Amino acid sequence: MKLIKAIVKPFKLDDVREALVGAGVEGLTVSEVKGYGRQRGQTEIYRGAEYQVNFLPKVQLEAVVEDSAVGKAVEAIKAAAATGKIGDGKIFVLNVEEAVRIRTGETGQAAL
Amino acid sequence: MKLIKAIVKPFKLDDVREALVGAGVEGLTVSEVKGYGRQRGQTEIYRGAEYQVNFLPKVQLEAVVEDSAVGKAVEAIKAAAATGKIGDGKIFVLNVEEAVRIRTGETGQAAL
Amino acid sequence: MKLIKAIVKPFKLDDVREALVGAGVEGLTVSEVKGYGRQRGQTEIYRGAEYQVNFLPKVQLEAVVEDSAVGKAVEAIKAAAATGKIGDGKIFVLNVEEAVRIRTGETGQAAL
Amino acid sequence: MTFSKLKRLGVLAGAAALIAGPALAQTAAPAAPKIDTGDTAWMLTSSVLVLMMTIPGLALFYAGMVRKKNILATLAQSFSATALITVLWMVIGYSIAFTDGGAGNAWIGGVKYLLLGPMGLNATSSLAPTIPESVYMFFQMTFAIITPALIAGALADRMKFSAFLAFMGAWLLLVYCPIAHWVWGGGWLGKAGALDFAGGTVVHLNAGTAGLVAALMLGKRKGFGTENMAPHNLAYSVIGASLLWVGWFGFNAGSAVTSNVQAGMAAVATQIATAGASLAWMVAEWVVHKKPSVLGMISGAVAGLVAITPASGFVNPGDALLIGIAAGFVCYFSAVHMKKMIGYDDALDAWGVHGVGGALGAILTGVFASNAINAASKGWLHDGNVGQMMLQFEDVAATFVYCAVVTFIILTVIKYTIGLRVSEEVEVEGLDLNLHGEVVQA
Amino acid sequence: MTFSKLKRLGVLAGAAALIAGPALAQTAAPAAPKIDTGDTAWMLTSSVLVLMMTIPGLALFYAGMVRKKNILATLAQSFSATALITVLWMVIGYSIAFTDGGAGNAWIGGVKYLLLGPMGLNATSSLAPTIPESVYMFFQMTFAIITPALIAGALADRMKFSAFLAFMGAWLLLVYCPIAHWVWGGGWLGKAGALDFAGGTVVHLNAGTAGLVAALMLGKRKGFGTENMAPHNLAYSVIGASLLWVGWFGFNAGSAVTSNVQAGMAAVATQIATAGASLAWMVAEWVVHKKPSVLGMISGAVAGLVAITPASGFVNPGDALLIGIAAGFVCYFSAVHMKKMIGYDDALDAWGVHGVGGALGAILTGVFASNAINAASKGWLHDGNVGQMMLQFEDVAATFVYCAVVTFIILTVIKYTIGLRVSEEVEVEGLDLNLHGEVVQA
Amino acid sequence: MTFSKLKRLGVLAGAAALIAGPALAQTAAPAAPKIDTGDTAWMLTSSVLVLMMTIPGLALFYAGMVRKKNILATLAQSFSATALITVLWMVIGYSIAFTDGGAGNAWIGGVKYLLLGPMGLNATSSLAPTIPESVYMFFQMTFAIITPALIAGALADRMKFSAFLAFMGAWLLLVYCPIAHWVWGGGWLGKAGALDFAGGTVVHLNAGTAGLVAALMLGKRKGFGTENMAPHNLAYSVIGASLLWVGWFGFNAGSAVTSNVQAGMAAVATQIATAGASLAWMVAEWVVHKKPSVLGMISGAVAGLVAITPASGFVNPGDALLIGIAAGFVCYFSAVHMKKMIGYDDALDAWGVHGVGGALGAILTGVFASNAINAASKGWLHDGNVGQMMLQFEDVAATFVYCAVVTFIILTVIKYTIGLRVSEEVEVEGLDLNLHGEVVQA
Ligand SMILES: Nc1ncnc2c1ncn2[C@@H]1O[C@H](COP(=O)(O)OP(=O)(O)O)[C@@H](O)[C@H]1O
Ligand SMILES: Nc1ncnc2c1ncn2[C@@H]1O[C@H](COP(=O)(O)OP(=O)(O)O)[C@@H](O)[C@H]1O
Ligand SMILES: Nc1ncnc2c1ncn2[C@@H]1O[C@H](COP(=O)(O)OP(=O)(O)O)[C@@H](O)[C@H]1O
Repeated sequence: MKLIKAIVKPFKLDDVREALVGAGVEGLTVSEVKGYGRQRGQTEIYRGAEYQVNFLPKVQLEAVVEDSAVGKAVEAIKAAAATGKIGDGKIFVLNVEEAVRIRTGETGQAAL
Repeated sequence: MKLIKAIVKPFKLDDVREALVGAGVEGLTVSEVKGYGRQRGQTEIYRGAEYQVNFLPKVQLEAVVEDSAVGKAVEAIKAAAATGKIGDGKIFVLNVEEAVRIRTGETGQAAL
Repeated sequence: MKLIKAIVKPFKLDDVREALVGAGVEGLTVSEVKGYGRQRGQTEIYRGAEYQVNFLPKVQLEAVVEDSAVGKAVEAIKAAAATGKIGDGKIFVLNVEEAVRIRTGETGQAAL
Repeated sequence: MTFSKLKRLGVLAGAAALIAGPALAQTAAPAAPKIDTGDTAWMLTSSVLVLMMTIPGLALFYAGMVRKKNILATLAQSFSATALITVLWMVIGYSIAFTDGGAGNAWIGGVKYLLLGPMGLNATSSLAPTIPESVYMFFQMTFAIITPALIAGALADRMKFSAFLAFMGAWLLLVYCPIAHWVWGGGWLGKAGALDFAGGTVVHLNAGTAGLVAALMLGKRKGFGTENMAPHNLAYSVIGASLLWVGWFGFNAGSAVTSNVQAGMAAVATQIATAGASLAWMVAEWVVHKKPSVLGMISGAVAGLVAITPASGFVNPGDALLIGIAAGFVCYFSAVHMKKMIGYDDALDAWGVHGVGGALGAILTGVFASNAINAASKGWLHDGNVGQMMLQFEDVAATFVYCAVVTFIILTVIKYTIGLRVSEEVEVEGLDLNLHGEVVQA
Repeated sequence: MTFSKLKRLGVLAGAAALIAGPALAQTAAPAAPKIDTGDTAWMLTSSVLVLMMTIPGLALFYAGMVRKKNILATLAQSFSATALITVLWMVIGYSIAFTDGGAGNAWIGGVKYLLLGPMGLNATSSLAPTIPESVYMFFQMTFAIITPALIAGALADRMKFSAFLAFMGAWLLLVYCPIAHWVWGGGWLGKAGALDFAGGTVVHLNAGTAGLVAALMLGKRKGFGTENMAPHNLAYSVIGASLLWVGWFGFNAGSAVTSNVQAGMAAVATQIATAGASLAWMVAEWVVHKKPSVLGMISGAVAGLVAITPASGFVNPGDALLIGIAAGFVCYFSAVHMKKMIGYDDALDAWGVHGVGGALGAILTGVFASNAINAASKGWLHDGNVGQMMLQFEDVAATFVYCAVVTFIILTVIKYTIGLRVSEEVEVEGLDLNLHGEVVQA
Repeated sequence: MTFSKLKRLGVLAGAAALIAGPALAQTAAPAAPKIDTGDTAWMLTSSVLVLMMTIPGLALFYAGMVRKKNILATLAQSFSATALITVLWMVIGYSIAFTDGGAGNAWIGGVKYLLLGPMGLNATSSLAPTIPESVYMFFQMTFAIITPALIAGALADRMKFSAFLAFMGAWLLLVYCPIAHWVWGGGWLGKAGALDFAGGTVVHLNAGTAGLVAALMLGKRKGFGTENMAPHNLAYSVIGASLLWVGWFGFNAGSAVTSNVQAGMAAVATQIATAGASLAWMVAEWVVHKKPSVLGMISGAVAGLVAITPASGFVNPGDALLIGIAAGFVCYFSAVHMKKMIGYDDALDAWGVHGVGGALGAILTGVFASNAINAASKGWLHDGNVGQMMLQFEDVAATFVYCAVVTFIILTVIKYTIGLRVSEEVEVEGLDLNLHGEVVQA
C-alpha cells in the first residue's frame, strides 16, 4: 500500500475529493496546513506597518491506497488541482507497511 | 523504527493516549483533521438551505516507536479507539529511517 | 527523496524556516499540532478546578528533500530549534518514493 | 400636513402639542422652544439605541451567519452603510422625507432643508414638538440607516462593494425617503389613516421586498445546496440578535417621541411579542427538526420584533403576545420551508423574516389596534373598525409594489454600469481578502 | 401594604408620593396620571440596561468560560430563559409578586393582574408613582429574567435543555416571585424592615443558593479535575462582564425608581464597589498564584456588583469601597478555595460569586446603611441601629432556606419526570451539536 | 471660578443656573436641590455610555488588532485601568480636577473632596447645577477612565502589567487631573477662553501625546516590519469601534450636562463628522491601496469622533461634516504614511489617531465655532474672532508640552524601578500566557 500525500490550494479541496472518489479512493484524511514554496506571499501593510507574508494557506490530503491504484489516484489529483499558476502544490508517495481498520480489526488492503 | 499513524474519533483522544502510554509509548504528536470515509456526514439544513456534510472531525495521532513495540501499540490503539460503529478510524504503519532528539542530538531509538 | 518531519516549539518556526532555506530547502509545509512527551504541561487551576495539561502546542514542519540534502537539512533544524530545554522536539526521516509538481507534472527531484 | 404623525403620537403628546403650540406662538423672536428634558433624554437615548441596532447589532447578526471568508465584508456592509447614509440623510434625505413638500406633499417632501439649512439650535419639528428638531432628525436618521442595511442579508457573500454602496445610496433616496414621507412625513398613506407605529411597512416590509428583488437578481451563491454554508460563528449572531432586541426599545418605544405612557406600553408590547415569537419558532423547530437551534431562537426573536413594530403603540399586552406567536410560526415557515420550495437564495432571510414579518405585523395592526391604548387608532377586533384593515392592506400593497419596481430599476442600472456580482474566483476565495485585503484569523 | 417599597425609594420619592398621592386621588375618572418624563426616561433606560445584562451580557460571560463544544448551548440558556420568563411574568409572575395578595399578602401577591389585565394605558403602581405601571412592570420583568438565568452558571455543560426550561419556569413562579413579594411587593420581610435596595438576597443570594443545590444534584461534569476545562474564549467573558458592569447601573440606580439624587448615589456606590472588588480579587490572585488572571479581574468585578446591590442606595461612597474590597477577597476565597475544599462542581460559580457575594452584601448593608444617604435606612455603624443587623440575617436565612428547599423539590420532580442530565455520550461530544444541532467553528 | 465651564454649557444652561441659583440660595438648611429629572436621566445615561466606551468598547477595539497571543492582555489593560482609575478618582482625582484650588486654582484644584468627603446626598456642583453632584462626579470619572486607557494602544504587546498599572495611576494624577482642571475645572486655559467642548485636547491630544512618548520610550515590538502582526480578529475591532461610536454620544452630547438643544446639536455634529471621516479614510485607502479595508473604515470613524469632540457643541452640521472629512484624510495620512516615514511603533495608533485628530479638532474648533450654535463661543469663520485661533493653538501647545514632559518623567521613573518592558521570551510567547496565565483558544 502507498500513502499519497497531496498539498493543494484550499479552494480545490472539493474538486480533488470528488476526483479521488471517482478514481476509486474510498477514504481520505484532510488537514489545514501552511505552505512555503516558490509562491511568495504578498507584502502586507497594516496602518503603515509593513511585513512579508511567508506562509500561505494550503490543504493537505492523505489517502492510503493499494499499490495498483496509485497511478490513477495521482492522475486524478493532478487533473483536479491544477490551475497552472504557481503554488498549485505537490504530491508525494510513501510506502505503507500495514493498515488496520479499527472497527473490525481487518488489516492490509481490506482495511482501506 | 516505525511511524504509527492513527485516525480516530475525537472524543477517544484521551483514552488512546492513555492506552499508548500504557503500552510504553513515550511521545506522540496529535493533529486535528477532517476525515472522509464510509461514515457519511448528515444532511444539514440551515434556514431552508440544505447541504451534505462531507468531512467529519477526526483526530490523528502519530507516534514513532521501535520496531518491536509496534504490535503492542497497534493493539492498544485498537482496543481504546473502537466503539464498533462506523467511522472508528484507521491505523497505518510506515517505516522511519532516522530519528533525532533536537535537544540532545541523540539519534535512533535513543531519540524516541 | 526523503521526507523530513520536524516537531518543534512554535516560537522557533521562523528560525527553522530560515535555517532550512539557508540549507537549500525550497519548499515546506507546516501544521499546528499538539505534542505529548517528556515535557509535561503544568497543572492549571481555573476558579478552583484543577486539571493536568497533557498536550502542549507544537509546530510540525514537513519538507521533502533529495537524499543528498538530508544531512544538511537535519543539522540546520537542530541548530535552529534547540534551546536546550526539554520539549525542543524531534526530527524523523522517512523515505519518499515519488514526488509530483501539480502545476507542471514534473516528477522526482525536479518536482521539489 | 403633519397630521398623521401627530395622530401617531397618541392622545397625550397631542394634548401636549395643543398646550405647547400657542405657548410657542406667543414667545418672542429668538426665544427658546418649550423643550421637555425628559422627552429629550429618552429620544437621545432611543437614537443611540437604534444606532446600536445597526452597528454592532445587525452587523454581528449577519456576520455570524456567513462563512469565515466573508465575515469582515459582511461587517463592512453595515458599517459603511451607516457612514454613507448619515451623510446623505444630512444632505437631502431628511428634507425630502420629513419636511413639507408643498404642492407635491402627498408624494414627497421639500428641499428647503438641504444640508439641514434651516435647522438652527432652537428649531423644533411639528412632528415632535417637545424635543429639539436636531434630536428628531437624528432619531429618524437612525431609522434611515438600518432600513437599507437590513437588505444586506439577502445579498450576502456575493455582491461587489462598490455596487453595494451605490445601491445603498440610491435606494435610500429613491425608495426609503418617499415611503417614509408617505406614511410619516405628511404623505398620502398617513393622511389616509394607515397605522404604522414604528415601521412595519416603511422599514421592514420595505427592506424585505428589496431583499427579495436583490436575491433574485443576484442569483444564488456558488455552491448553494451542495456546499457547507453553515454559519461560522453563531455566537456573533446571538450577540447581534440580543443587541437588536435591546436596541429595539429605542425603535418602538422611541417612536412615541415622548417619555410617557405611550412609550411604556410600546416597550411592553415589544418585549412580549419578541419573547412569544422566539418561543414559537423554537417549538416549531423542536417539533419538525427534533432539535431547537440557537439560530431558530434568535431568528424567532427578530421575527417578533419585526411584526410588533407597526403595532407596538396601538395594542395591549395580550394581543402583543398573539402577534408574536403568529410571527414566530409564520416567519419560521417562510424562511425555512417557503424559501426552499420557491428556491431563491435569500442568504440571511431579509425577505423571509423582515418582509413577511413586516407585512404580517401591518395587517395584524389593523386587527388588534385598540382605542384604549392609543386615542389615534381604532382597529377591527376591539373597535369594530373594519375599514382599518383595508388601509393596512393598501399600505402593504403600495409599499411592496413601489419598492419592488424601483429596486429592480436601481439594480438593473447598477448591473449594466458597475456590475452587481464579484467574479467566481473572488466568491470562492472570499470577499474579505479580495474586496478588503483582510481576513479574520479566528 | 406597599410600605416597604416606598421606604426603599427614599425620602425624595417618598415626598414626591406624598405630593402626587392626593393629586392622583383628586383627579377624576379617566384622567392621565402625573407621570414624570425624566423619571420615565431613566426607568425605560434602566429596563433596557438590565435586559442587556442578560442578553448579551450574562450569555457571553458564561459562554466564554465553557468549552468550545458547549458555547451555543450556554448562549441558548440565557436567550431562551429570557423569552420564557417574559411570557410567564406577563401571564402571572408580575401579579403574584407585585400586586396586593389580600389576606395572604405577607406571603404572596394576588392574581388580579393575570395577563396584566387591569394594566391600562394610564395605570400606575403605588410602588413607583411617577412612572407608568407598564414601565415599572417591564423594569421588574428584567429582574425576573436575570435571576433564574444566573443559576445556569452552576449547571453548565450537562443539563438537558428541556429540563432546563422546565426548571426556569417552575423556579420563577415558585421561588423568585414569592421572595420578591416578601421583600419588595409588600410581604413580611419588607414590612419587617429588611433592606435590599436592588436584590442582594432576592436576586443574587437566591440564584446562588439555587445554583448550589442544582450543582449538588446534577453532580460533577464528566472529566472534572482531570480534563482541561479551561475557558475556550475569555474574550467573550470580558465582553460579558463589561456589559454586566455597564448594565448594572440600570439594576442599582434604576432601583431608585426615580431620576434623582438617590439614583445618582446608587450609581456612584456601584461603580466604586465594583472597581474595589476587581482590584481586590486581582491582588489576591497576584499574591497567591503569582499571576493576575483576566478571569479573576472580571470575576472580582461581578463579585463587587453583587455585593453592592443590596446596599447601593443606602451607603456612602467610602463604605461602598469597603464593601467592594471585602467582596473581592471573600468571593475569591469562596470561588477558588472553598469550592475546591468542599469539592462540588459549581461550574461557573453561581454560588461562589452570587450566593456568597449576595449574602455578604446583605449583611454589610446592615452594617453600613446610613440615614444620611437614605431617609428610609438606619444601619449599625453610622446610626447605631443594631437591630438592622438581625433583620439582615433574617432576610439571608429566610431566602437561603426557602430557596434551597423549593429548588430541591423542583429539581427532584424534574429528575424523575424529564431527567436532569444529558447522557455521557452527549456530554462528551458536546451540547451544541447534540441539543441544538449546531456548532461554532471559531 | 467655575466660569469657563458654565460658559461651556451654553446660554440655556446658563439661564437655568441664573434661575436655579437664587432658588438654591433661598432654600433652608437640609433642603433638596432643584434637580431636573430629565437632565439627570440623560447624564446618568451618558455616564453609562462613556463607561461602555472603555469596557467593552475600547478593550475590543484594541484587542481585535493585536496578535492572538496578546488578546487577553490587551483586554486586561482596559479592564484593570477602569478599576484602578475609579478608585483613584474617588480618592483624590475628582477633588484636584474639579474643585476649587484656592490660591493655586489656575493650576490645580483643592483636596477638600478627598474620598468625596463633602459630597452628600443632595450636593450639586456649580459646573452642573441641574443634576446631583454624584452624577456629575460619575460622568467626569468615566472621562478620567477612558483617557489613560487610550494610551494603551501605543504600548500594546510589550509592556509589563505592573508597569502599566503604575503608569496609569501616576499619569491620571499627574497629567490628566491638572489638564482637566486647567480647561474645565476653573483653571487658566478655560478662563482664558480656550474652547474644548468634550475633550479634544484634555482627552485625545493628551492621551495621544502620552502614547507617542511611550511608544518612543518602549521601542518597537520584536519583529516589527518583518513578522506578520496582522490583526487576529478584526471582528472584535468592529464591535469595539461601533460601541465607541455609539457611546460617544454620552461623551459629546453628555458634555452639554443638560438634556436640551445643546445636547441635540452636539449629537448631530458627532454623527455627521464620524460618518464623513469614515468615508474619507475609506476613499483614501481605495485610491492609494486599491482596497478599502474594514480597519480603515473603523479607524476613520474613530478619527472623526476624536476630531469633532472639542467642536461638537459649538459648530453647525455642515461644518461638522467638513471637520469629519478633514479628520479622515489627515489621520489616514498620519497613521499610515507619517508613522512609516518617521519609523516609530505606535502599535495601534494612539498618537496617529487620537493625538493628531485631537489637535486638528481643537484648531478647527477655533475656525468653525459659531455663536449661533452656542452663545459662549465665537469662532473665526462665522464670527470673525481671530483671537480664538490663538487660544486654540495655545491650548494644543500647552497640553502637548506639559503632557510630553511629565509622561517622560513618569516612564523614566518606572523604567528604573519596575522596568517597562517584558523579556524578549515573554514577548515572543505572548503576554496572555506569561502575564496572566491564560490564553484564548479561538
Ligand atoms: N519540498 C517540499 N516539501 C514539502 N512541501 C512542499 C515542498 N515544496 C513545496 N511544498 C508545498 O507545496 C506548496 C506549493 O509549492 P510552490 O513551490 O509554492 O508552488 P509549485 O508547487 O507550483 O511550484 C507549498 O506552499 C508547500 O506547502
Ligand atoms: N484510505 C484512507 N486513507 C486515509 N485515511 C482514511 C482512509 N480511509 C479512511 N480514512 C480515515 O479514517 C476515517 C474513518 O473511516 P470510515 O471509512 O468512515 O470508517 P471505518 O474506519 O469504520 O470503516 C475517515 O474519516 C478518514 O479520516
Ligand atoms: N515517539 C514520538 N513520536 C512522535 N512524536 C513525538 C515522539 N516523542 C516526542 N514527540 C514529539 O516531540 C515533542 C517533544 O518531545 P519531549 O519528549 O517533550 O521533549 P524532548 O524532545 O526534549 O525530549 C512532543 O511534544 C511530541 O510532539
